[in-house]
Amino acid sequence: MMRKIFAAGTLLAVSAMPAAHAGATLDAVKAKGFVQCGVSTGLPGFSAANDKGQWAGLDVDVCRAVAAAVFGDASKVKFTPLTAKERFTALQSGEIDMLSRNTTWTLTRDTNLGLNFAGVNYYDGQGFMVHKSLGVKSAKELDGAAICIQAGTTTELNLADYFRSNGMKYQAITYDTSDESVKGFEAGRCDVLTSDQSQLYALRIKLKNPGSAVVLPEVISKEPLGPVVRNGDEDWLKVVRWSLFAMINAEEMGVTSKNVDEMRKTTKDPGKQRLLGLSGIKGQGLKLSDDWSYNIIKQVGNYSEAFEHNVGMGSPLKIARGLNALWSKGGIQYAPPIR
Amino acid sequence: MSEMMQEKYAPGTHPDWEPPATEVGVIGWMRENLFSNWRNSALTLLGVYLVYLIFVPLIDWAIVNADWAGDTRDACTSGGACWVFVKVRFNQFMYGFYPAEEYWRVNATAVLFALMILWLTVPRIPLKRVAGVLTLFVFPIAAYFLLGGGVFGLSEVETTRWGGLTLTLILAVVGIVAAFPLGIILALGRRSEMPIVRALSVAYIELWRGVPLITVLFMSSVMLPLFLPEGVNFDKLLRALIGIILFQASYIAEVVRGGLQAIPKGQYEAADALGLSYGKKMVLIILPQALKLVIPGIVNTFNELFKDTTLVLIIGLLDLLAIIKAALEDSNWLGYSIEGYVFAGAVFWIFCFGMSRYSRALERKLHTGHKR
Amino acid sequence: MTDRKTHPASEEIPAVQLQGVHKWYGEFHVLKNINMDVARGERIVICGPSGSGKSTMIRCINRLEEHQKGHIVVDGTELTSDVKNIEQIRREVGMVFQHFNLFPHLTVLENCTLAPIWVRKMPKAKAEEIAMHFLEKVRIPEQASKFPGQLSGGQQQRVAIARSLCMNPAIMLFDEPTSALDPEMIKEVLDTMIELAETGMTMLCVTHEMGFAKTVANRVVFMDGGEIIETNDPHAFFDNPQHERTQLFLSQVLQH
Amino acid sequence: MTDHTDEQAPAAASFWRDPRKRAIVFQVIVLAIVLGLGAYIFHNTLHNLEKRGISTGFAFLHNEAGFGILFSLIPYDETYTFGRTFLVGLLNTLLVSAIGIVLATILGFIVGVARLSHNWIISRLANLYIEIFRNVPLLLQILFWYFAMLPLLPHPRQSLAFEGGIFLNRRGLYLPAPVAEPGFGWVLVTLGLVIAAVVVLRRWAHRRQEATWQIFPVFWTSLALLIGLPLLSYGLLGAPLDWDYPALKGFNFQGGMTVIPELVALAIALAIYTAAYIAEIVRSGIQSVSHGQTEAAYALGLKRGTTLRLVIIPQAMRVIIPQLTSQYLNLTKNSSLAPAIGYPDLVAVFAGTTLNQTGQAVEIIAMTMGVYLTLSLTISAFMNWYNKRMALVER
Repeated sequence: MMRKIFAAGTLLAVSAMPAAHAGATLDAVKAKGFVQCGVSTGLPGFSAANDKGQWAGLDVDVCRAVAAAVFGDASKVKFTPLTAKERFTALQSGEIDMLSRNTTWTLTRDTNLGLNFAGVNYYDGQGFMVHKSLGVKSAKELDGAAICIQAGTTTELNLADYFRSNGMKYQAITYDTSDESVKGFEAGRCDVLTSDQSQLYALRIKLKNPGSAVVLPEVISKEPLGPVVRNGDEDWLKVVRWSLFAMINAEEMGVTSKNVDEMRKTTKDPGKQRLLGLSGIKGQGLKLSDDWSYNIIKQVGNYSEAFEHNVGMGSPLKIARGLNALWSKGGIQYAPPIR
Repeated sequence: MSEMMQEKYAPGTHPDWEPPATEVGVIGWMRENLFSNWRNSALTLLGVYLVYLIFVPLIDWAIVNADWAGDTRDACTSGGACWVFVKVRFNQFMYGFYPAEEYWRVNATAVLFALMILWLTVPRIPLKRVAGVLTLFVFPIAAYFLLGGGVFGLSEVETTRWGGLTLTLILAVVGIVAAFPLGIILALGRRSEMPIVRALSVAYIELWRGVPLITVLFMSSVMLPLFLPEGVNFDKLLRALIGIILFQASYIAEVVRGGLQAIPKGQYEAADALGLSYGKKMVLIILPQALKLVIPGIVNTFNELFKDTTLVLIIGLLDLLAIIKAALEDSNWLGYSIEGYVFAGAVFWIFCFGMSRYSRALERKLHTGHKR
Repeated sequence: MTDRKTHPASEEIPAVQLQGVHKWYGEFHVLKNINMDVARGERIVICGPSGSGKSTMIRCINRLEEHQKGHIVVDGTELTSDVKNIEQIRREVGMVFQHFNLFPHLTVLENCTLAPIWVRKMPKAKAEEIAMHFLEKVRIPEQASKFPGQLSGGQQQRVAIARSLCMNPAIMLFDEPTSALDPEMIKEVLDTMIELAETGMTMLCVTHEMGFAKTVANRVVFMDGGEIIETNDPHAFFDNPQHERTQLFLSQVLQH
Repeated sequence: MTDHTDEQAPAAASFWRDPRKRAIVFQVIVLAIVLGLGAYIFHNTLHNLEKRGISTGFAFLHNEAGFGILFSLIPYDETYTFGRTFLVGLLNTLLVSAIGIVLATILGFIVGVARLSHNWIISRLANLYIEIFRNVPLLLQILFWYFAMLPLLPHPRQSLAFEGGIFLNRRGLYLPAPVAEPGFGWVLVTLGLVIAAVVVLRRWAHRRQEATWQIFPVFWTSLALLIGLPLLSYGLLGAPLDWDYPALKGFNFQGGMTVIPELVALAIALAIYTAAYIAEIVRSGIQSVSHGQTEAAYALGLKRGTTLRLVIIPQAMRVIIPQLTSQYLNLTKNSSLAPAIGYPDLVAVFAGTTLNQTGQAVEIIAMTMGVYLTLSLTISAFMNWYNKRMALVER
């Protein structure tokens, strides 16, 4: 009774959590006409707002891909900037439809939080950046170093584990945000800056003289980052998962946003035909229109395009593909086939 | 003899009566205020040196050597401040991610608010009580619909797109306005003769005043969802506002209590003797006087809250400082944080300085008003 | 006074009855067994050294102070902790304070119309008409739109009297109305009070103005140490005080 | 109506019209609502915690923390428990607050007096100081002082070396740490005795001055006693103290004591910010002392400084102290901005890292708030006591 009164009293401001049965999210998303996507409040290359207030980045492109698949329009997505602390609550409570915010796929998160990881859009790992002048070549030489960290993730634990297992000592200066940690590093407060490797490259650009620092080769943890959805809604999970896979498959087949129209008209390749929804199961299995994957490639691009444009050589970050190269090119990005 | 003098010269203009040059004009002023003795002179020189030490490099960096033109980072070459970054992002810092074609709604709200404040503060405009009621009850609703849209053909703008200085102002204004009634109730409760009511009020006030706002914001963002029934979830902005309002109410309660204490006992007695009930006594006699007394205190509280809104960045709301920080994550503009922070500092300073000036002027006015 | 209400029992029941009233402030016994009847139309002046309990006594009559023992009956209604009775009695009893206690945020006119409008539920026009009537009585109608802070002390006190009269009270209490005033202003207030007395208003007045007592009072009550020492008509009281404490007090007061 | 008796109590009112009884009913209702709301929130919280599979209780405090903390007053490393991280954070909060309070008070009084200086430039500068630092968010100021200070210090390898094994660089100020050897206890005992003796001496001198008008050089005597006797006992016992000197090993200095720059920057920022408020309080306090007091003091032949110290400030203190208290409380609460520059205070290590590692939001936030609440209540209780004492003495 009291609950009812309370709920009625706060009706204006309250959004009830959508029931998490299969298809509910997809239907709800279609009904409201846009995807509500949780992103980072700011992470160079992954999600950041440009001066026109448009969000851009590798994580953002996953959201846009989903919107393109569902609506045929990559712009039908709204972004909710989230901090690390809030991200899971926001997803659990239905505030957002999907979370695309450099979230590491771990057992605990997959099982205990009522969440489902839809795939991996970036294989990352914790690394170290040092001042070049120290002449350090390997993380093993870092005994006694002062290390700048950004608080609030598993970074601190990985670091402690690594130094303990190698019998080394360190001094950790834990800042609230990445911006402060890189400034601390630049000001010489610490010898080493540790973060996910993708971030180290981004943080390096923030230095007045980016050439004065080097990223060490060691990677001390596995950080597969990917989009997340709520548990118990298979249909929605599959839409998000295959939106990502479509981008990777497109790269593998050499279909880009530039040549996709041409391909669609001319291709005789059965694989490409299936990818572009010209034959095979098309959009039926995902309860989407047949041109869902075409829309993704046309409007967002394939994985390689998104990567290069946001974090790769076409961006200020200039991160090498590394682990994120296709399986066929020495990396581990591998998407199940569309057939 | 003196009569003769007065005949020759108008009163006070006799050449012998003029003050010596060392007492008037620039020199006299300097002697009096800067070099009255050797210690004073030393202090003056020290002061001048300090000014030189601080302001010359500052002006050099911020103005002389700064870059203003252009719209990419390539335009920043001189080594001074790169104001291009602020220029390019200016709208975002002001409006957050509010759609550009809807900026007029934010502006309209701000103008509306400014008009209400003018009405409330300029002594010549009548009907203050009407203005008070409008500001407290009508304006917030109007502002909510104007900014949020979804009615009267206004397109909807979700609260996640509100940001920048707009959000800072919303947080501070709503925080104060909504906390006001609660603060008054608490202040009355603290002065109540009912022991349980008094104890609860004291406990509430001391509890909230005893903890830092940062933990309150933590609580509202992380714990509030746990307090509510399953499936009920507030909008993020509202969650933060609830925390700020509950927190702020305790500060307002203490300010109002000060005002209530300053009302002489005779006012209560006269109201009683006229047969006014408790509620009428408070609403008609005591509160109007007390609230007038506490306006400077309220402005100061507002000032504090305004600065404290910078803390909402820890719960992912993009207020002025947070949106500047977010802009610093744009890979095209990495590394211009000093310009961003200086800009934030300047904006905050202008607002807070203005408010503290106003509150002090008001205090002085109330002070003289009382002597009458 | 215009439309004075006729009280049903106005002839039989005294305006105020105090029976065996005691009051303590913690350990301090302020009022000791006070017994007094005030008839309708009677004008009583209460005097005594400071701290004798005279203010406390009249403040008990409209319940600004609460007595702990005994009975106080005002206008036929007994003062109990009953809120309705208290409100009823306060409506019938006007009070004028030493420090005027005008409401500084309201104009003179608003000071006068506030209670009639909010307590008596009178229409605003009617309340203003009555207020102007009484402001004329106290001879300051031209100040109606000013704020109390703009008036002299004597004017303020006259407004305070008018404010009480606007409630059309059956009884008026005066708690040292002139002791906060400069000498030249005392007279204007006393004149107003004398005029009021001439209308037949029931008045209880705590004052040291012995001249006023001689001209106006039906009875003078002398209090000391929380007790009523002596009650007498003014002539007998001043010319032939019975009690030696009264004699001592009068010798000190009348010296100047 | 003459048959009254003395024992008559005033008649009672009917239940609903008696304000006291109404007050009781009202209070019962208010209490019921508050308790009901509390129970409702409690119920919801338990339900939600269970639903999300979050365990409740304080058992997590015994788990191994597994992360390092930059600076600790008590022994700590990764193998200690979360309970220990709480303690470390708490002590760090207390440390920075205490330093900040001392600095803010000194600076605040200087600026406050400077504000009233007859020297135009000095009073303008003091005013400028107040207006700038009061009106910029503290968070920005903390960031500013930290990142402005760091580049001014040398790199570890070019550390400034001082006499006696003291080094200064960007990692902090390195000092030799005293290591007590057997016998050092006696030096401490001597010190304690000397302090007691000085207290007695001061009282004696005071009484003698009142009785005989002779001024005894208390300050110099006390100083001599305080330094001399413990040194003497230290020497006699054969210098029973060893020093652990910091030394450059690898990247950084190891050993000794370290004052980290985060602590310094935070304390300075807090002090500078709060001093702007204290200066205003001091100014208004001094101005509240009537001008007649100053003139009376001048008439007695006291100099300006002496007047300020002996006549004005003691009287102004009555106005100043209550407001000073609330500034101390504010400073303590504001120290919670520490995580911005990586100072490991309670909010950074406990409500930050520990919360992230354990997810025990309710317990951790409650404990953190409890600490600040206790600190506030303690400081204000102490100040209330002090105020009462002052009020008694002054009257």
